[in-house]
Amino acid sequence: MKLHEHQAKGVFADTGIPTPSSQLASSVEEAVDAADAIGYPVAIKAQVHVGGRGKAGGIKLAENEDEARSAASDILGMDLKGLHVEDVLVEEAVDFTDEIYVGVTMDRGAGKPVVMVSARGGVDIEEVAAEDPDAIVREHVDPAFGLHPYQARRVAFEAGLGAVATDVARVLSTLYELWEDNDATEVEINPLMVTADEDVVAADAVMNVDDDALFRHPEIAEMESEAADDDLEQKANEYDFDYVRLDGNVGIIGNGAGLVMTTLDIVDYYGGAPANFLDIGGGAKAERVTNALDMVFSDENVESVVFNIFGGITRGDEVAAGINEALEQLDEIPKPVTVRLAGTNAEEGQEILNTDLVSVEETLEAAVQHAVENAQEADR
Amino acid sequence: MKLHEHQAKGVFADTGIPTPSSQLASSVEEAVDAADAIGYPVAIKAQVHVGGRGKAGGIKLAENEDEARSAASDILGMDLKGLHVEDVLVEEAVDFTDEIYVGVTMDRGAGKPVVMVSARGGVDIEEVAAEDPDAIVREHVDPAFGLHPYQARRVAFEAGLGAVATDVARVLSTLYELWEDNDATEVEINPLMVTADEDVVAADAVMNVDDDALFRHPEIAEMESEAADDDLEQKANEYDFDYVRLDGNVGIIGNGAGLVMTTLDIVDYYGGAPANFLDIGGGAKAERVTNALDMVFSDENVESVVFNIFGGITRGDEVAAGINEALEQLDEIPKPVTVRLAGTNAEEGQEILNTDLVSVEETLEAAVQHAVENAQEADR
Amino acid sequence: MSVLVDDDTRVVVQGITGGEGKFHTDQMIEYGTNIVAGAVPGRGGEHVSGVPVYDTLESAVTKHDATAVVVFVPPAFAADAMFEALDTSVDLVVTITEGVPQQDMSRVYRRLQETDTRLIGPNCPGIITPGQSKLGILPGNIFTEGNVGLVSRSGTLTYQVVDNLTQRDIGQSTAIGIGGDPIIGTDFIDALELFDADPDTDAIVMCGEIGGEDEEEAAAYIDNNVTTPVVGFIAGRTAPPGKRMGHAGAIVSGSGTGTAASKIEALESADVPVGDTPATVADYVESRL
Amino acid sequence: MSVLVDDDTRVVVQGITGGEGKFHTDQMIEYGTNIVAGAVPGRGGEHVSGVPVYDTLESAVTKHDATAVVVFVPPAFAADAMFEALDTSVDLVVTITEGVPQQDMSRVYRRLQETDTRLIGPNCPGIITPGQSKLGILPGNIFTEGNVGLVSRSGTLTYQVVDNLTQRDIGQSTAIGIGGDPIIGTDFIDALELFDADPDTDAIVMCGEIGGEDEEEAAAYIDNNVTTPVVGFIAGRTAPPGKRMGHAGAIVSGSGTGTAASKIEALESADVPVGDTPATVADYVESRL
Repeated sequence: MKLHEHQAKGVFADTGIPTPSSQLASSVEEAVDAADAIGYPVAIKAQVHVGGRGKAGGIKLAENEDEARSAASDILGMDLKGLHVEDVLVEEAVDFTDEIYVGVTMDRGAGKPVVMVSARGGVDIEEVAAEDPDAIVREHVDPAFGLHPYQARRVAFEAGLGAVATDVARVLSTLYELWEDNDATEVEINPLMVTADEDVVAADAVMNVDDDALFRHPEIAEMESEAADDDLEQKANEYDFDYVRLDGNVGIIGNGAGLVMTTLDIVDYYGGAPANFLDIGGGAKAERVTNALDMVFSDENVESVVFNIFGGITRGDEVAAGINEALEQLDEIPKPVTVRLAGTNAEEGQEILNTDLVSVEETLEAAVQHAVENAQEADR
Repeated sequence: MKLHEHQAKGVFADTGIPTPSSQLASSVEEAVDAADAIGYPVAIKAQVHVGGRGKAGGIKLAENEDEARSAASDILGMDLKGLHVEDVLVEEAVDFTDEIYVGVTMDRGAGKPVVMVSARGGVDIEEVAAEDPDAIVREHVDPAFGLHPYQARRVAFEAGLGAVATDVARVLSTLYELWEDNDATEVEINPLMVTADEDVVAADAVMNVDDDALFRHPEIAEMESEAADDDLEQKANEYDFDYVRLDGNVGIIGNGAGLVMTTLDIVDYYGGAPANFLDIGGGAKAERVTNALDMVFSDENVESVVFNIFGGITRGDEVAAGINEALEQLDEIPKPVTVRLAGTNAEEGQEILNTDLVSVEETLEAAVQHAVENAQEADR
Repeated sequence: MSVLVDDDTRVVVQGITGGEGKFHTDQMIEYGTNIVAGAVPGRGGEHVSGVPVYDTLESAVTKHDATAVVVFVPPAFAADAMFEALDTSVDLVVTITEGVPQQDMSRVYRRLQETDTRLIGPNCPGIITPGQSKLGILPGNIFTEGNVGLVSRSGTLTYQVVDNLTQRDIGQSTAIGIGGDPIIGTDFIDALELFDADPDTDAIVMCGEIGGEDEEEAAAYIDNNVTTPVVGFIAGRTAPPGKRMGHAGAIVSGSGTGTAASKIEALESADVPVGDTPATVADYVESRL
Repeated sequence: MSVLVDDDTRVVVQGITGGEGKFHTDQMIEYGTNIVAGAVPGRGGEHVSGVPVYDTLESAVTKHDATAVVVFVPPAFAADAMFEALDTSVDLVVTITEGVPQQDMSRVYRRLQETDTRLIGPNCPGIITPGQSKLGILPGNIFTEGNVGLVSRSGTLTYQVVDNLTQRDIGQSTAIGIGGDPIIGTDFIDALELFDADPDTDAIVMCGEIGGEDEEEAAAYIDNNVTTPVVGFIAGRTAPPGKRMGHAGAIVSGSGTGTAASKIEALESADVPVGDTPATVADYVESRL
């Protein structure tokens, strides 16, 4: 789960990491009031989860009230890489001499956390990594002991930070604790600004929390609905589905992450465009099937649906019954549905399926091809 | 640093370990009021650091106000194994069916913590350890990972606790966290009572905190003066001396723990009785010497003092100057002082020493013998 | 004839009294797996599916000379269960549980490195040696004895590929679901090494997916070490960056590492053919046997 | 002619800019110790006592091929300093710092077991090979070259015993102060093993004290393994139970373990004579050379 900048900054500030004064605003007037209260100059920043907000026009500086009003008007309601901006963060603009990058993430290959510092902050760190990998100093953390202070200092000194190295090391240590205490998968400050007085200030804040650990962080889980970028993703959270929205028109429902991904790939392989990833998981019964159909039918882009189930624990007859039940409740089937059942009780399922409501195919390939054809027909 | 029962119970209760209702009282009236408020029966318990308080008459049960008054009168002000009782803890008396022992300590040989559970709680656990070692189930904790829940369960089940094993395991896990969070060297609940409803309640609480870690536990350090059993030990805390009071009459001052212990031993070897252990530490200058003399002269049992310094970092001439300075301030030397200086600048020191005020000896053995003779003379 | 599990594998089920634990214990026993005991705190002395239950895993393992543990406990307690299993020094631990917090798993992985135990999973369907033993939730009926080793990050995708193989009468020596999490006990290289050393495995199918660099590393390993023919499949060609595709580990990073394209390229440059569909994978396998 | 340190030992001082660090660096250099660098965060580029200071210990050790580190940092930071030292993989770390919290030390000790580094201390005076090198705060002038190995939990007691030996013209091969804390890196057995293997050590003096069971274990080790004559001394015969006698480790438990009597008995039953006074120790040594 990705926190918004303002949420992450709240968490960071609570641990004592210096952050600029800021206020969240969801209307132009609120933004102007916030800017007046904070004092000019301010930065007005769109609160959506996209990289490169600045370049895309999602961050503007304002020297006075007029500029604040105009910046807030521009940003609020704008479409930023497909996401609607509903809130802006109005923030004290910090005068800085240097911009540093600090971050903590999990090195999955090594199975342990890694902390990173670079003197080249303020720009996309992935670009720095690509151009000049040595500009990012990394250090693995032993998860049994946590980040030792000497390690934090070592990366800071090796990154060539000089006089501010020990301060940056302290921020990094705090950031690591925060990463650990909140079950984060990634935390990042970019830029960590260095002021003329050699103070450090977190001018941005990124924090992603492990979805699987939200159960022990109710205060963060509560932020979740607020953080969802999309109504359908929000709905998927409620239904407890693994769901990812894409921009195609073939709705896809399946069981098991790998099989669903494969179904998406095969839709693409046969010239179609997947509208979503939706995994109903193992052992799904009627209600989950109904919910899954609700999800894909709620996506206005969807023109055709393919259901691909390979039963292990999941039983084909139960899925078939669920599909029948869900569709029989509807006055009209909104979009054509193609079903492929294999594995446990697949034959029983195929017998049950109401072929007035769905098309049935034997193989993955045939089912996908049929669903793609349906979508293409609708497009014509 | 040893916490009093009531202090330790406060810490335990804050972590959610169930403890009986209780109130501290320092007068009979306070004790009776507390008992009335808590409801009878109550236990009235002397708050001093001695083992076997119960057997020694430091714990009494009271069924009603009269009994409470009489118990509090008996206990408050009593002398318990040499310690004066200034406070009692008035506590709800718990009806129990079983008494369990749970504890955490450092296994110094293994360099790691060890947790312990026994079904034979409520008695001196050292006696159980001596009689029937298998009745105490132990498990080492890996300090890199802390106590795993399965380990807590394992000791509880292996101790044969049956139905309450998982509850006891939870208490033990909490106790371990508390041990770790407070830099304890030892925590113990004996007995952990099991009620007829199979609830568990901590009827006693022992907690010793690492003196060397008090700097990061200011809230516990604050309890320290309250917890000191003895005015002289309190004074030693203020002067920052390693000091232990004993019951002999030869006051001992030296530098370095091993050498001071050896001086005590040699006092005993020559038929004397050491009054104290006092280590002035390395590199001591005049002020510490003055303070050290103040300590031993403040002990009314002391009849003779021996100063044994082997200079490494500590310089004999500085110690000698400190001794002169301290004694010259006094109108009268309260007790005879024998000084032995060796090591760094020992000869210079011996030359400086004011032999009108102190006797000087060349060897450890001679200095101790002389001090013991002085004490024996005073005794006659 | 197989790797890691066979008729001699003696299994304790951790969490045997839970819904999933009980259901799959029955399934495993029915398949022929030698389930010797279960462990659930507070349930010691009971019997489930005909096997005795113990309060502690240690008692269960010790009293029944178990060699393997299958973990079916809920995610919040799974790390503790794995630490407990590692503490018994069994040869093999298979963790089915999905949703183990990543940092918990990082600590388990750290501990794992200090032991001689092999861990499969978490978030995996388990391991099966057809006709002998299965540890996990794989549907036994779709597998047949044979000479193809299969290793996969995904459960249902494995079933799909097995189905395609079966249609061509190709059986499996052992199939290992290594799990879809970012941190797992056994990775592709471990499995490839085992299969390559197994005289009864004549071809290997390796089903990867987006996220991480395991497949790239496996490709390098194959190039340098593996003599048995390997056929690949990579799921997630159409996955957008930054989104978790069901599996916690199936995520293409913002910087473009972990993509299907990178993995396919790595495998192909190690002379591993990568199928566009599961059916193509089966074709490639058939042609290599 | 010595154990652990000699003329070739190349030393970095951690905390070289502090009062104690600087003072003893000068003393060590004066004694002839090969101090090659210091390390203090934020002080990189400076020089102290003629040696360069680095921001990180790793730079100091790497750039000067150091083989040993002496730790002089305050107790609150000592554990971190030791972790840092262990991370550089030097052969020897000597921690002088007194007052390291016990739980910090327990974690350092856990890490130490995973390394090939030897740690001496904490809360120790250090180690000296007379005429060659001293690492720590031992007063060099009282030691003389010779053939007696000395190992002790106490600093000033060591000086006292050395003084008694010197009065009899008996010199030392190496003297090791292992420290007075409950958890220490090098214990009696480690030191005995080193001295017993050293051809130039002809007798060993072992000064123990109350608390713990190191002396008892050492006695058993001597009985079974050590051929060099050993003479013992135990401080704290008059210590009451439950009181910490200066050293964090010098405490007789309430149950009566860790007493001087138990240690003396153990040593004597391993045929190790135990002196009543330091002078008697010197007598015993003299008679055994």
